[in-house]
Amino acid sequence: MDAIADKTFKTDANSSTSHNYDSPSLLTVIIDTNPVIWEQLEPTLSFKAMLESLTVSINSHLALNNANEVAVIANHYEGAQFLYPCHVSREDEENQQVNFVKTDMYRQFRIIDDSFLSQAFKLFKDDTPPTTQPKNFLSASLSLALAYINKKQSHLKSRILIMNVTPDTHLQYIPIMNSIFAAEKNHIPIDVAQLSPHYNSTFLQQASDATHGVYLQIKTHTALIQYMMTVFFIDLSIRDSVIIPGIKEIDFRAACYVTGDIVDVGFVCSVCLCILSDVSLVGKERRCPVCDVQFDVNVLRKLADRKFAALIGSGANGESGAVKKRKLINGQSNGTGTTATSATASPMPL
Amino acid sequence: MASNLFKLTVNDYLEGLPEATQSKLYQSPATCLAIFRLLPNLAKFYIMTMIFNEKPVRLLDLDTWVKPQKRAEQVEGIRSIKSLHILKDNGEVAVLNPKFRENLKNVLTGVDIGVSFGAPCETEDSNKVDISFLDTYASNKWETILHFMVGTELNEFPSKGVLHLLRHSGLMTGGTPKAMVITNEGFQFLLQDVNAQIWTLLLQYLRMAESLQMDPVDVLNFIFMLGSLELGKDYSTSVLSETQLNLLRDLKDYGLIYQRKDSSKRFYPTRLATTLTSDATTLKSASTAMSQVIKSATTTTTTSSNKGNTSGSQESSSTAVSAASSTIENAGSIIIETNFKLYAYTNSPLQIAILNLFVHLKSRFANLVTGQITRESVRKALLNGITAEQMIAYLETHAHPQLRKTAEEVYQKKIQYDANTNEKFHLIQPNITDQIKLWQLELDRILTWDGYLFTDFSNEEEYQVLQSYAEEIGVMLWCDHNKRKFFVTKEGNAQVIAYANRKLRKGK
Amino acid sequence: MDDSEDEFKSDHEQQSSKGGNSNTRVTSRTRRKAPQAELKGTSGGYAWEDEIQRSWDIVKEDEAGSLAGIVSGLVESRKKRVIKNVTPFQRGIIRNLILVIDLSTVMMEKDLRPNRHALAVENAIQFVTEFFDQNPISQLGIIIMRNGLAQLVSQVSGSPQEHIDALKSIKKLEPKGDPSLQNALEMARGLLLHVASHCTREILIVFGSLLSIDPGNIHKTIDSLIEERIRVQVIGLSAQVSICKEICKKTNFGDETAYKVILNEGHFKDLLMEAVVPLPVNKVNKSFTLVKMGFPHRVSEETPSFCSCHSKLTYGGYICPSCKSKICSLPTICPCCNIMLILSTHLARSYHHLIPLKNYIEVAREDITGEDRGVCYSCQSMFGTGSRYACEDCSKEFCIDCDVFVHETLHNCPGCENT
Amino acid sequence: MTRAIKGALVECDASIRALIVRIDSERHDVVIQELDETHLLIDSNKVDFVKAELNRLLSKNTYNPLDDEEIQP
Repeated sequence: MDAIADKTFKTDANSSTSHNYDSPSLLTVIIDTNPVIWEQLEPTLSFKAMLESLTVSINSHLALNNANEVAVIANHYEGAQFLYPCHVSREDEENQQVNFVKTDMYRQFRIIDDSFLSQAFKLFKDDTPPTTQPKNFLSASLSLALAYINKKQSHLKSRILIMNVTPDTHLQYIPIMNSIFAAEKNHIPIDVAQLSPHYNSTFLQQASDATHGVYLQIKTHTALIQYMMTVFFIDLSIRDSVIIPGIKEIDFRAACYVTGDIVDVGFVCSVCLCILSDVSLVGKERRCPVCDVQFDVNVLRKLADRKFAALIGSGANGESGAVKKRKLINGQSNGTGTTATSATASPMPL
Repeated sequence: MASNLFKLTVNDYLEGLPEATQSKLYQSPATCLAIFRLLPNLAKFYIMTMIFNEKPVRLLDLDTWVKPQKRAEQVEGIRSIKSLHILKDNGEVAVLNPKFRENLKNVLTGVDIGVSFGAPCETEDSNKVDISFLDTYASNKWETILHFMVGTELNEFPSKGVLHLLRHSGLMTGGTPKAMVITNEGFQFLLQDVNAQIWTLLLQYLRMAESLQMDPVDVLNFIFMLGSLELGKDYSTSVLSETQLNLLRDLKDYGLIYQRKDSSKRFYPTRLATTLTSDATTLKSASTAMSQVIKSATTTTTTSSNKGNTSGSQESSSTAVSAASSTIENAGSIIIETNFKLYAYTNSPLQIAILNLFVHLKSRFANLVTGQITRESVRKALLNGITAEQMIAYLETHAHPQLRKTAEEVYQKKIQYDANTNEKFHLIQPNITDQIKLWQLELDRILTWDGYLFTDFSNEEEYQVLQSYAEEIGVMLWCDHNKRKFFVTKEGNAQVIAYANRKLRKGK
Repeated sequence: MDDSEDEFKSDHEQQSSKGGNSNTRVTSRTRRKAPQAELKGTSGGYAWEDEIQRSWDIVKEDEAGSLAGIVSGLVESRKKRVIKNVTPFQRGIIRNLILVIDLSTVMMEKDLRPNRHALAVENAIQFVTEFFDQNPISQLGIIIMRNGLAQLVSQVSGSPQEHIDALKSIKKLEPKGDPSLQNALEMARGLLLHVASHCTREILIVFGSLLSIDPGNIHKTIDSLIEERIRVQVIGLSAQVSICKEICKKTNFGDETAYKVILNEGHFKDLLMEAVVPLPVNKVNKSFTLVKMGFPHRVSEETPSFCSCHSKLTYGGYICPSCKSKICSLPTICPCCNIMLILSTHLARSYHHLIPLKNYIEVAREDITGEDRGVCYSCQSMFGTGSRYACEDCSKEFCIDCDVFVHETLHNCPGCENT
Repeated sequence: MTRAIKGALVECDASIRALIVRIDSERHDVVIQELDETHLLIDSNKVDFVKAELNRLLSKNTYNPLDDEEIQP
């Protein structure tokens, strides 16, 4: 029977390989709508031109599979908000006469394009340009996107695409990081299109790296649509088979909690893990500016001045007694402990 | 997944068409989009990268985009677009079929589409019908056909055209409607999802149409257009060709289209039609259309409150929402436990009838039937010609979302703990699938061939001569050199005997 | 859980005969009865005297014969379970934990499915994954107690894969002999000895047995544990054992909750998962410092070069920001300049322990007025008949799915982020 | 003298072979020759009978969960 059985069970192996032949997916686009930055970019890439390319790309995503879905979120300077899906109130409904896309467009595309373009249009229509420095609501946008995806993920594979122009400064570090982990945990790749040719975003690089997404800085804006089609609108099911451009060098620097500066060497509080760019930030009180614990004076001094640290190293009062006792215990037990002194004398070898 | 099945069959059909016919098909933007959706993923990717690229692409580049270990998929992708003549190459560079490229580009940008996606009626229909009506209509029509196939007592039979097609496609046999019985293919047909079923019939129809001198381009264009129409909207028949009008009349019999009167100048596509080119997830089985009716009935009551001023956008957004929610509802209904007990959340007599083909059903509640897969029930199905594979496929495509979710979680965990595990994804517990397969094997515990055993050879030489001759002409099934015995088939026996007579007599 | 005297004796004898022939170092035995009060069930009697609660008992149809209310109630109750304590603690985030698993004969018991040993190892694997997910800059080591000996199966390291591989290998190992708490604790002590003072030192014991066979006086070991500020947590698989309670109480500054006994399989897993969350820093255990850390950047190279950690030729790696040497993996300590190198993302993964998100408050039914039922702020789905939850700070309303997601995975309130 | 015996060749696994031999042991008119571990020569008219008999014997060895329950009305 084995011979017969083998036949039946082998056919099974072949058929199951096509498991993810074509599964529908959800694409969540986060558009950076910071008007100040867009104004700066105007000579090479206008916001309108970007929207046009994006619309066509979204259509192409929908064209891949009938069951594909999209969501569009605007990362506006007044806060993140959904552009699509969006629940339009009655009054807005009446005000809206403009058709943004041709009426004979394929209806599945038309409904979505119309909705999100009109919402985007509204954002800019009744806005006076901000007088103060606009805030960056990327963390809010990401949170909304992730919550939306979480709801949908039961039956759709999902990914996030961020069209970013704003620089990293003034980003809330912790919420962004939390969002990245949530995305990582739920296996949602974050793709980033950095449209500004002038700078790269450290955090978004980290985001796409951690979630196995694509990060690409687009410098030539004339071929934006081609970039979108070849790099960012690759269906999830063929991510494994297509060679996707990756960034060779990723900056994993972190932001200082107090000054917001981005640093490559920092001082980390052992209790709250906050990152400080300089020892002097703890001040005279020797307290952590975030969690308010008091640091050991010796350690601080050591960090500030390594030469001085050598002098006071032996005088770690109170600690020395503990060391002696520990040695005694080591003698009693089977002697696995090595040098207890080195461990306690300098908590962090420098 | 079963959805691939219909894609494969439709693709096979399209690929088999002559190039001239294919080029004619690409004249219609709607058809371009529909064909695009049927392609394998990598083929879609190639088309997308080339569609906005004015320059031809070097063939070598096509290779470099794909990881070497996925070569097989790439070859398959390129083969499919080449045989559809969408991709052309001269050995060095590749270009897309200009017409196809132009039209697909137009679809994406919304320019120059014309009436390819149907011509909505300009005037208001005085006898307007709503979506729930269309759903009931469609599911009635379609389920009547399926019920007829499973042999339920019916008040009315499907139309003559339908019966003819059922006979023609070999799903049923018999002369009069009463005498028609389902064939093994028919049983297998029942286990497919609706999309695959409709396409099976449509492809049969196409083959028939060709012999009736109908232009397949016209027919296909119309079918693909139907797939892109909006549910609940009325469309004008004025832009249709003569062939398409004929087709329209026939498709009414299957519930794909609703027309109030035969002479009416407007028609409504039903859900069966609008999901023609979509994935199976949109509509799993006809029975779900029923629950759709119940669902939409409740939603219409809620939306009726603000029906005062329905502007276009609101209506469409609400349908989009309801369509999205329905995909969740329709995802599946069967839960199967490792102890072979089966629970199906359905009240459709049809689905119950289909389940009854291979499940021992025990009790039935308002929206639930319970049953058990037993050796006997599976054997009954096997004897009906349903294969184990088909039963498993049915269970998989109709699996309850919760079952799917848990299975995926378990699989994810396994991958996490052991990245290079060679374990495969099991939606249905392997003990169930294996047992069903084993039951199928049980039917074939012995293999038998009629024939003759040659034995009692007087010497080694005689045995050698005859045995090697029998082996040469391929009629030998078994031999034992030590005992000097071999077995030949019934058909080969005469030859071997004749040879033996020639050889051995001569020898004497 | 039967604590009758007869049972105790027979059990005792059985154990001693086994212990006697396999271990000659048997000198002391430690075993106490569990206090009776803790065994009392909800109705005042013993737990086993309670009526059996079947899962379907709670399912009752409402007046209309519908189960919808019950079902949504079940969903709610699932949510209720996850509401956790959100008062910010100072927690020891950089942890050093030794996981001790009992591999004595009692682990062959089949009271947990498939048996205690298989389940314990299975859960331990999940624990390791989760532990490194939540405490990315921490270190872990694994010891087993078998045949009266403590045996190191996985060195203290920060790589989850090594531990998981080690756990997989002990899956095949057959439990044997009796456990020795003292040996295990002493070995763990040795492993934790060189740990820097700003890190926590913890031992987590999965203890299936009811006895411990120790070579010396275990109380001395306990004293030295206290001395070295090593905190011990024990998860008991059968019944409460007094010495375990004593160890936990003494090493956790009088806190008895570090010792827990499982109720069933699910509870076992829950208890292990609880241990994933970093312990609050206790007043006595104070040693706060600033640690200098480097955040390297990743490079990839066309030609391979030597890495400073293994001296192997590799394409690319991470560059230490202070001495510019190349290393292969993070987190680690730079072999050249001794600075601790981590990814900032590793640090950030622990933040939600320190700054927990406030729980949402259920919106009272009466407050939901009007026809317009509104949508969930984060997922845009319409509110159904189910309950909704509001954030106290931004007063945005969320559906139950989003509430759970926000608190369990995201740790950001989408509403508060948006203001 | 060489003979050609008419019959049906049966290929099966050893356990089934044993069962067929047992069926034969009661009647002695089924198996013509036992060829080897996995092959038998049986009377070609008895093929269907053997299959039916095998089914009967194998069914005895299977557990039907429905037997345990109350008989359905």
